[in-house]
Amino acid sequence: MALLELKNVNVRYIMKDKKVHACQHVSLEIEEQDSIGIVGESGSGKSTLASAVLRLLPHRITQVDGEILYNGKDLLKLTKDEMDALRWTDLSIVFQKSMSALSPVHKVGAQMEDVYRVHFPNADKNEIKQRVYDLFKVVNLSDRVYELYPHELSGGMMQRVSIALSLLHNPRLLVLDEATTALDVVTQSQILREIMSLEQNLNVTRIMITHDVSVVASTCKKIAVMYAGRLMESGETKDVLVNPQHPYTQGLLKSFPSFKGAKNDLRGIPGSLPDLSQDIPGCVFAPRCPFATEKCRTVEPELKTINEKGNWKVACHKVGGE
Amino acid sequence: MKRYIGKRALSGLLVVLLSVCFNFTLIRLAPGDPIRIMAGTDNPNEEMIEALQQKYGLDKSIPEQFVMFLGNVAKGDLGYSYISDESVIKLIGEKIGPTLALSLTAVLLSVTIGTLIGIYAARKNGSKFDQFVCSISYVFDATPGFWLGLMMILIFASTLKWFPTSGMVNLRANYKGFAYFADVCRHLVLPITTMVLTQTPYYFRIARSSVLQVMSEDFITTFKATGMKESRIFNKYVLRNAILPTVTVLGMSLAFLLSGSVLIETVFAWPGMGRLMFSSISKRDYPVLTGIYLVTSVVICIAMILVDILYGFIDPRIRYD
Amino acid sequence: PKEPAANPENPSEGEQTPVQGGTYIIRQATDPGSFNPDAKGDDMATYTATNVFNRLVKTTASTEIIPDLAESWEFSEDGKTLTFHLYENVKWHDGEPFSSEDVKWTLDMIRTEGFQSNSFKMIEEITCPDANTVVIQMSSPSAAILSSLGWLGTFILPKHIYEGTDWTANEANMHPIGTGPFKFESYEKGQAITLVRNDDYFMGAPYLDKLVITIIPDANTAFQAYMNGEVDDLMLNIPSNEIAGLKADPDYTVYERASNNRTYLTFNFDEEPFNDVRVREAVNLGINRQEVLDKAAKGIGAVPKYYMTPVFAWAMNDEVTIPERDVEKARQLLEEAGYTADANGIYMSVTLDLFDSGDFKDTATVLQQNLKEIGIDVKLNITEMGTWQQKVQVDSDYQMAMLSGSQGPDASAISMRVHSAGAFNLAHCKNAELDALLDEGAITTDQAARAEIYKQAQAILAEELPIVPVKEATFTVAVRNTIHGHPYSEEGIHTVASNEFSRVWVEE
Amino acid sequence: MSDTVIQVKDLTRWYIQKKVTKQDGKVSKKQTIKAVDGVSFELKRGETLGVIGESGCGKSTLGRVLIHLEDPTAGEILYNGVSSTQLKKKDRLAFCRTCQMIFQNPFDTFDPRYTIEKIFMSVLKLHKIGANDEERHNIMIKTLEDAGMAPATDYIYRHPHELSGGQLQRISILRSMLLRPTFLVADEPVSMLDVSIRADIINMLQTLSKEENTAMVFISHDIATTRYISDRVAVMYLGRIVETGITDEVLHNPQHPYTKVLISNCASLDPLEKREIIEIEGEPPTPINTGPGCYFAPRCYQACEKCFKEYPEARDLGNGHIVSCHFVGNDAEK
Amino acid sequence: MKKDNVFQAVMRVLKKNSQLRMGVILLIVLLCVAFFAPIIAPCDPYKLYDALVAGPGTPGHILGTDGLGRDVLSEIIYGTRTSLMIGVVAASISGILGTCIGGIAGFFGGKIDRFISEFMNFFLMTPSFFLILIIVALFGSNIMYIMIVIGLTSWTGNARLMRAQAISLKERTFVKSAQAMGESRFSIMFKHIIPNGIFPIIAQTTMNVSSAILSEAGLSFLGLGDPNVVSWGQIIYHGKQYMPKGWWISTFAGVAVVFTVLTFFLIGDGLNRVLSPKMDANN
Ligand SMILES: Nc1ncnc2c1ncn2[C@@H]1O[C@H](COP(=O)(O)OP(=O)(O)OP(=O)(O)O)[C@@H](O)[C@H]1O
Ligand SMILES: Nc1ncnc2c1ncn2[C@@H]1O[C@H](COP(=O)(O)OP(=O)(O)OP(=O)(O)O)[C@@H](O)[C@H]1O
Ligand SMILES: [Mg+2]
Ligand SMILES: [Mg+2]
Repeated sequence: MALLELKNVNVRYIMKDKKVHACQHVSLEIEEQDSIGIVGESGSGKSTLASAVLRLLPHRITQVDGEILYNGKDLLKLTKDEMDALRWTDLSIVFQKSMSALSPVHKVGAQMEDVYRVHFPNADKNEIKQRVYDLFKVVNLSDRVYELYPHELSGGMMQRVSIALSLLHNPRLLVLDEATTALDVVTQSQILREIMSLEQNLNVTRIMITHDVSVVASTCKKIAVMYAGRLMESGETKDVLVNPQHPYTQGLLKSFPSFKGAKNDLRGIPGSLPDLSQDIPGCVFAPRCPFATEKCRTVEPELKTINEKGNWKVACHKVGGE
Repeated sequence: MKRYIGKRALSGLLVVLLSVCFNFTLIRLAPGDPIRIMAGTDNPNEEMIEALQQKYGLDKSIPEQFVMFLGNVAKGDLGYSYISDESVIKLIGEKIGPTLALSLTAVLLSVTIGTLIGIYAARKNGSKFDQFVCSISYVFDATPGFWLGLMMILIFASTLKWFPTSGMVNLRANYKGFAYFADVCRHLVLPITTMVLTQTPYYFRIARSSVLQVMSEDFITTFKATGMKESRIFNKYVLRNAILPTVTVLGMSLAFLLSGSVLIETVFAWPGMGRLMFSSISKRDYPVLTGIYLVTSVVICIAMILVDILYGFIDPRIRYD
Repeated sequence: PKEPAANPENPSEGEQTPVQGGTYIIRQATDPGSFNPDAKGDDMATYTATNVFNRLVKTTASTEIIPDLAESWEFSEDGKTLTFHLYENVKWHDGEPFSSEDVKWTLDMIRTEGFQSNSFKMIEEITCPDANTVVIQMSSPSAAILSSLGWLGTFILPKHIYEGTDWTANEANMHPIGTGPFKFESYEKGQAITLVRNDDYFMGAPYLDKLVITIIPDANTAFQAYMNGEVDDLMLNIPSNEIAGLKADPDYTVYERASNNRTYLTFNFDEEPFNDVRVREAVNLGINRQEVLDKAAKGIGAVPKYYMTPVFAWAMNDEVTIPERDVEKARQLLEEAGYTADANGIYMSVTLDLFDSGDFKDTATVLQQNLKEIGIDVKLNITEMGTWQQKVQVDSDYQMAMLSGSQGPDASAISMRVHSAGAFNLAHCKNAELDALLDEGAITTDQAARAEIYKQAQAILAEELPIVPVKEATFTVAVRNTIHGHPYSEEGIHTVASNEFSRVWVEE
Repeated sequence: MSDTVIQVKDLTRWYIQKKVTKQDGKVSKKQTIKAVDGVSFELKRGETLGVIGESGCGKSTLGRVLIHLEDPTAGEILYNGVSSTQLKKKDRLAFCRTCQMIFQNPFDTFDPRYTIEKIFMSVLKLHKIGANDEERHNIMIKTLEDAGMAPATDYIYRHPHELSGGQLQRISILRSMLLRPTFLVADEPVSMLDVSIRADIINMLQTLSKEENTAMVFISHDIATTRYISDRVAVMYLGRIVETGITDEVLHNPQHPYTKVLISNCASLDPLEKREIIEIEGEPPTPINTGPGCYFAPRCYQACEKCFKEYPEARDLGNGHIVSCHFVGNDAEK
Repeated sequence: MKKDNVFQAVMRVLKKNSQLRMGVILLIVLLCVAFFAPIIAPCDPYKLYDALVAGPGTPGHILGTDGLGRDVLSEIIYGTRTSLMIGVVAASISGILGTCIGGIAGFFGGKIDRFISEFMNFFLMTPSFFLILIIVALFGSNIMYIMIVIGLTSWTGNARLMRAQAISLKERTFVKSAQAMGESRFSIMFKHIIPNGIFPIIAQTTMNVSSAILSEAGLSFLGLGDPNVVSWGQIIYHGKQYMPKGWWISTFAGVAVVFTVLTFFLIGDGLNRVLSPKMDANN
């Protein structure tokens, strides 16, 4: 059984004068010990999806439907207390804006201690400290960070603190929402390596949200490509990136200049993301798609499985034959 | 830290000096002559006026007077009132108590009440209670204190006769000890209520909006994601962060404690600094005016430094150098 | 005043026996500066001074001069020597005996350093033949000396405390020691001055245990306190608009006493447009004095009839009285003076300088409307008293000013305001004829001759118009019926000084 | 020589910072941040220099100093042999026409209250291009439409927030190119943009600069992009250029240990590729109180004693490939 | 077409923000009252009628008359002009002064900034109502003085806001880009810094209108109002002496003050909310 299974998840932001369909009909399976990278342009609904899984969206202005099965339980149907019990021990997350991820007027250690006590209220102070020190070692931070305030750390250090924090209770599912995007190459690859080695030791499943395909290529087993709130293509990295099926994935990969080899012509995808508050008939990518046909503009393509293993799925009329 | 305080105090001193100099000159440039006012309009004796002017040093140029004044201040002497020939320090000292009893109590009450309601309203953001308190706070914020005071007297003293109209003690009763204290408290009810009603909205708004502001910060999402109870997030993290703006404005209002309540003191015949100043204006009692001004400026300066230090304790991002 | 007998619960007043004891609370607006009543003019020390100290003679609420420390007095034939015979057994509050030396010392101080020193320029020497006699030697006869001695700034101070010290800085200034009916007990700034009964008072101890002078700056608040019984007496500061109500209230008695205080306008003779007598005359004709009385003063006071205060009835000139209002004539005068009206019928715009005191602002507002009707657009410039003084009196930088003042204590006081050498001649009026008359009036002691002089003076005043009277004041005091012996009451008016509470008692 | 558009000699930019909270929480007084610390290079007409390096190494500062948005602390910049300081003093506007800059954040490059039309017109007016408003208007339309933004009237009446990042960045580039600068600095012009539109912007930048023969300094995090656009690259570390040369030579045959680290850490699009990553320790440092030795020494995997003592001289390995490392060059120690 | 857009934008904002909407409606009412005062007012506010202290409902005097027989309703209607003028002029003085001084300090920075900051400190430490009181009491209660003095003592808040704005704006790319385009410092200051940083100051200035009106009312209440114009503060001051019996004089004028101050308050607060969308999204 998949660890996390999304079935037809829709997320809508309800505003006074309009509704934004940030995610539509997203279905995705994540196995235990998987690492999946979700890529897509800015505004394509990646963060929204992650927040929906963790039920972190402000409920007054959002509307989530579909099923989010975690170990077979629908997270959307859990009571608040049941959900709270799962948080951080099972599901944890690291955000991009790590500088503001902790309260500026409390010490880092104290906050971590507090988070630790959420699930182990009677934990001993020294025990917690030891645990935090261990984690600091993992993310290559020195022990003194425990006694510092967030503003006394650099961006990179805070990012590591966030990661350490997310690992506090050995979560089974770890979501990294652009957690390394702001870091420079060297630091980014340093941290990613650390996380990957942790994963093997601790049995963590990772969802990684980014718009840098190359990062996914080097660190994730699977990839899911999102566009305008919809899943375009998902499958194993080595399949999808080597032989992309969806025109959007193809276009995306062509936009990256390569580091090795000949300097190929770079080509972008003309046009821009559609307005998500409008209903779009047919395929959302059709207006920018070079191969779009009349059908594409009227009928919305289903997500179709295209390999035997059953884990490579594409939502395009062009793919998988009529 | 010590160095910082020293530096702040020094620059504060400079500003106070400048401010007092400005005030000193301004008062003396204004038309009107204190000695003539003392001498009366009817039949002033010119020789006597001259003698008095000499006595108080008013025949000297303003810079000279200022230097003399500073010399005396350095010796801890703020001069003597032209009118009563009493030491200005003593005059001010007598008024500080009642002023503080009124304004400090009022400020502390308004801060407490305003902040508590503000926090509660922010938690219940959008609720009926929130909407109700918000509208009420607008109205009281817009109400001039002196007018509200008049209305209070009209309703609670003149009509209902629940409280005395004015003053600080019941002069007939001659209370001692606790009874005296209780009597002062009774007299304080109306003026303090007036001040609290007009000041609370200010703190209310600040508390409410800063709580809302903090609740939208990213770190709150982090804590929510860890499964921490909302009440704990609120009590431990939101409050500490949200209290910062309140501390700032509290500092400002503490600073204006001594001067802020002229109007209320007038309405309720409260024997405070504001009135001392007002009556000193009409009598052109320069030393008293300048003295009040100096004391107020120094108090403001100290209050601001204190707030800065307090701020440093609450907010580690502030570091002094 | 009502008939007290008409009140069944309040049987005939005269037959009641005074009640001993009680605290009596009167109100004043601001803090006194010092309790040395002679060194500096300070109205706020008046209540305290009058009840703690004594003068040689005192002035009652009806401007009668009656004995105080001096049991009796007489002028010499030539009018240049005045001899006072003092009461015996007078004691200072600290127990020291009082003597004529105290009087001599105080008067010597007053005529040199006191704020009233100008009034005593004619004194040459003061001698004390014995402990109970004081002789004042003057350079010329003075009609006004008695009134001046019974006025303010002439309280007799204890020589044994003040002698040899700076009398403006003596500690006793904050803890006065007098000979009067009440002893000073305490002074809480901004709150109250407390006086207690002087059991050894030489005229007999007062009835009250305590006299408290409470300080309430705001007149309205004070009135509220008064109506609530927190204050017993507002003296002259009852808001004029409340008097009608109090008169109708059976629980209160209202006393109205003629006053020598009047409100008047004065003009700057040195500058346009009031250097032209026709413009002054137009203003005189333009004022609706009845409206001022009705609206600004709520009917408290009187419409002025003469150019001098009618308190000195013996000196009134019935031939030169203030004319009735005449808008047409006023406008005509302005035309004659060479002014032309604009589209709104306005000839000129002038500024009226005044300070804020009593009903001044209301009065000025009425005047503003009156004068608009004759084509003078008046801008009011209300300033602080000190600023006003500087602008009007010292710098003479004004066009028209409004003020009020006591025209006493003697008819001769008019010279101060209109004599070319008068200290308070704001108009800078220079009329030799007038000067001569006033000089003569000051030294003439014969009443009939003086009356003639002042009648002539009035005729000149009516022509020159340095002063345009606006309103005569009345002293109006209201107290609860249970209060007896008030200085403004029938009993008090002939027996105590105008602010003295030694005979006051309160029914239980 | 006549080809050389810009010569930079020992360009230095220091910031004096009043108080600095160091990482251990201690506060130290007055420190000098050596953001750019002695950078020299030359650029020929139409040549593009890519500048790469870690965050905080002074790339943006270099860019700002090059066009005098900030004045250098020391060193000089010669445009066509004339000192930039003099040029600027003589005629500020003419100087601005010589060198231009493209900024990182297209969403913030334009005053949000102005329409695109107003933005263009005010630049044209300022530099007195075009005789009258009508002519200027035509210039603007033509420029936009030539760059593929047709019809221009669709865009020019809009406010910046009504346009996408890609469109804004194009407009920003076009506006700069209107002045026909001989030198252009592009500071991470595409890093804020979506991947799918980056390519177009880069292509446009390249085309325009080749057309106008503009020398360009292209600053970027992204080594692959830099490689795509630039003729030469310079690798910066703590305010200094540690290695420079022909693009492919430097990127495929890095000599400086830092360059090696940087390149080995660069992820590739190919999931199957096996990478050999050189790991280094320590934090990205701040350019405060740099010691006497090689700035990279504390993190360098092959640092020796000498590296801590003196800063290595720049050595030319031929073909313009210059490296500052004790281990590189003729007298390299083993 | 552009005009229409502005109008629509305004309407959209008003629709969204209830405070602002309420405030704008009230303001329109106030402006109408001030503008059409001669038409609306039943009487000449300066005319002294014979009925003194006549209660509300007296024929011809809906809100009664004051102690001198003036029609209270007419006085209040005309007083709108005075209060609005004082509020707007004083707030504008402080707004303009604050914007310029704060803008210069923030944008030019360095020594200029340090000097101006000290100068602002000096004003900040000045008990301003004290100062206003002293100046008006000593130099005369002329409406011009009052407006100028209130304006001159209240600009520091604006200056601090503008300084912060300028400091953050000058780091913005569009300012750098204008610099790179060759615009001069002053032109940048007036074309980019001030117009883009002015919004919080506009909100603050609206609030300042409120406090200026309150300050004037307070001064009038101490008897320091300009006697040549009707103002609400003076009506309250005047009515105070008729208090329990003639309660309508002070009461209605006070209500007018509350109403007006509330108006500007709502607008200022509404603007603040509109301009900091983060808080709005949360609500
Ligand atoms: N609180 C919100 N209210 C309304 N709309 C929102 C909200 N948050 C996000 N959206 C909209 O939902 C869509 C998806 O946003 P989301 O943040 O999930 O995108 P993303 O893929 O994470 O983008 P990025 O790469 O920029 O982080 C966007 O169109 C965005 O405008
Ligand atoms: N105005 C300034 N005052 C003080 N220090 C500054 C200033 N500008 C830059 N610095 C410092 O100079 C160093 C270089 O900054 P710069 O912005 O040039 O780096 P960068 O290479 O562009 O980094 P990034 O890749 O993050 O854009 C940094 O340490 C920075 O903190
Ligand atoms: Mg996101
Ligand atoms: Mg940069």
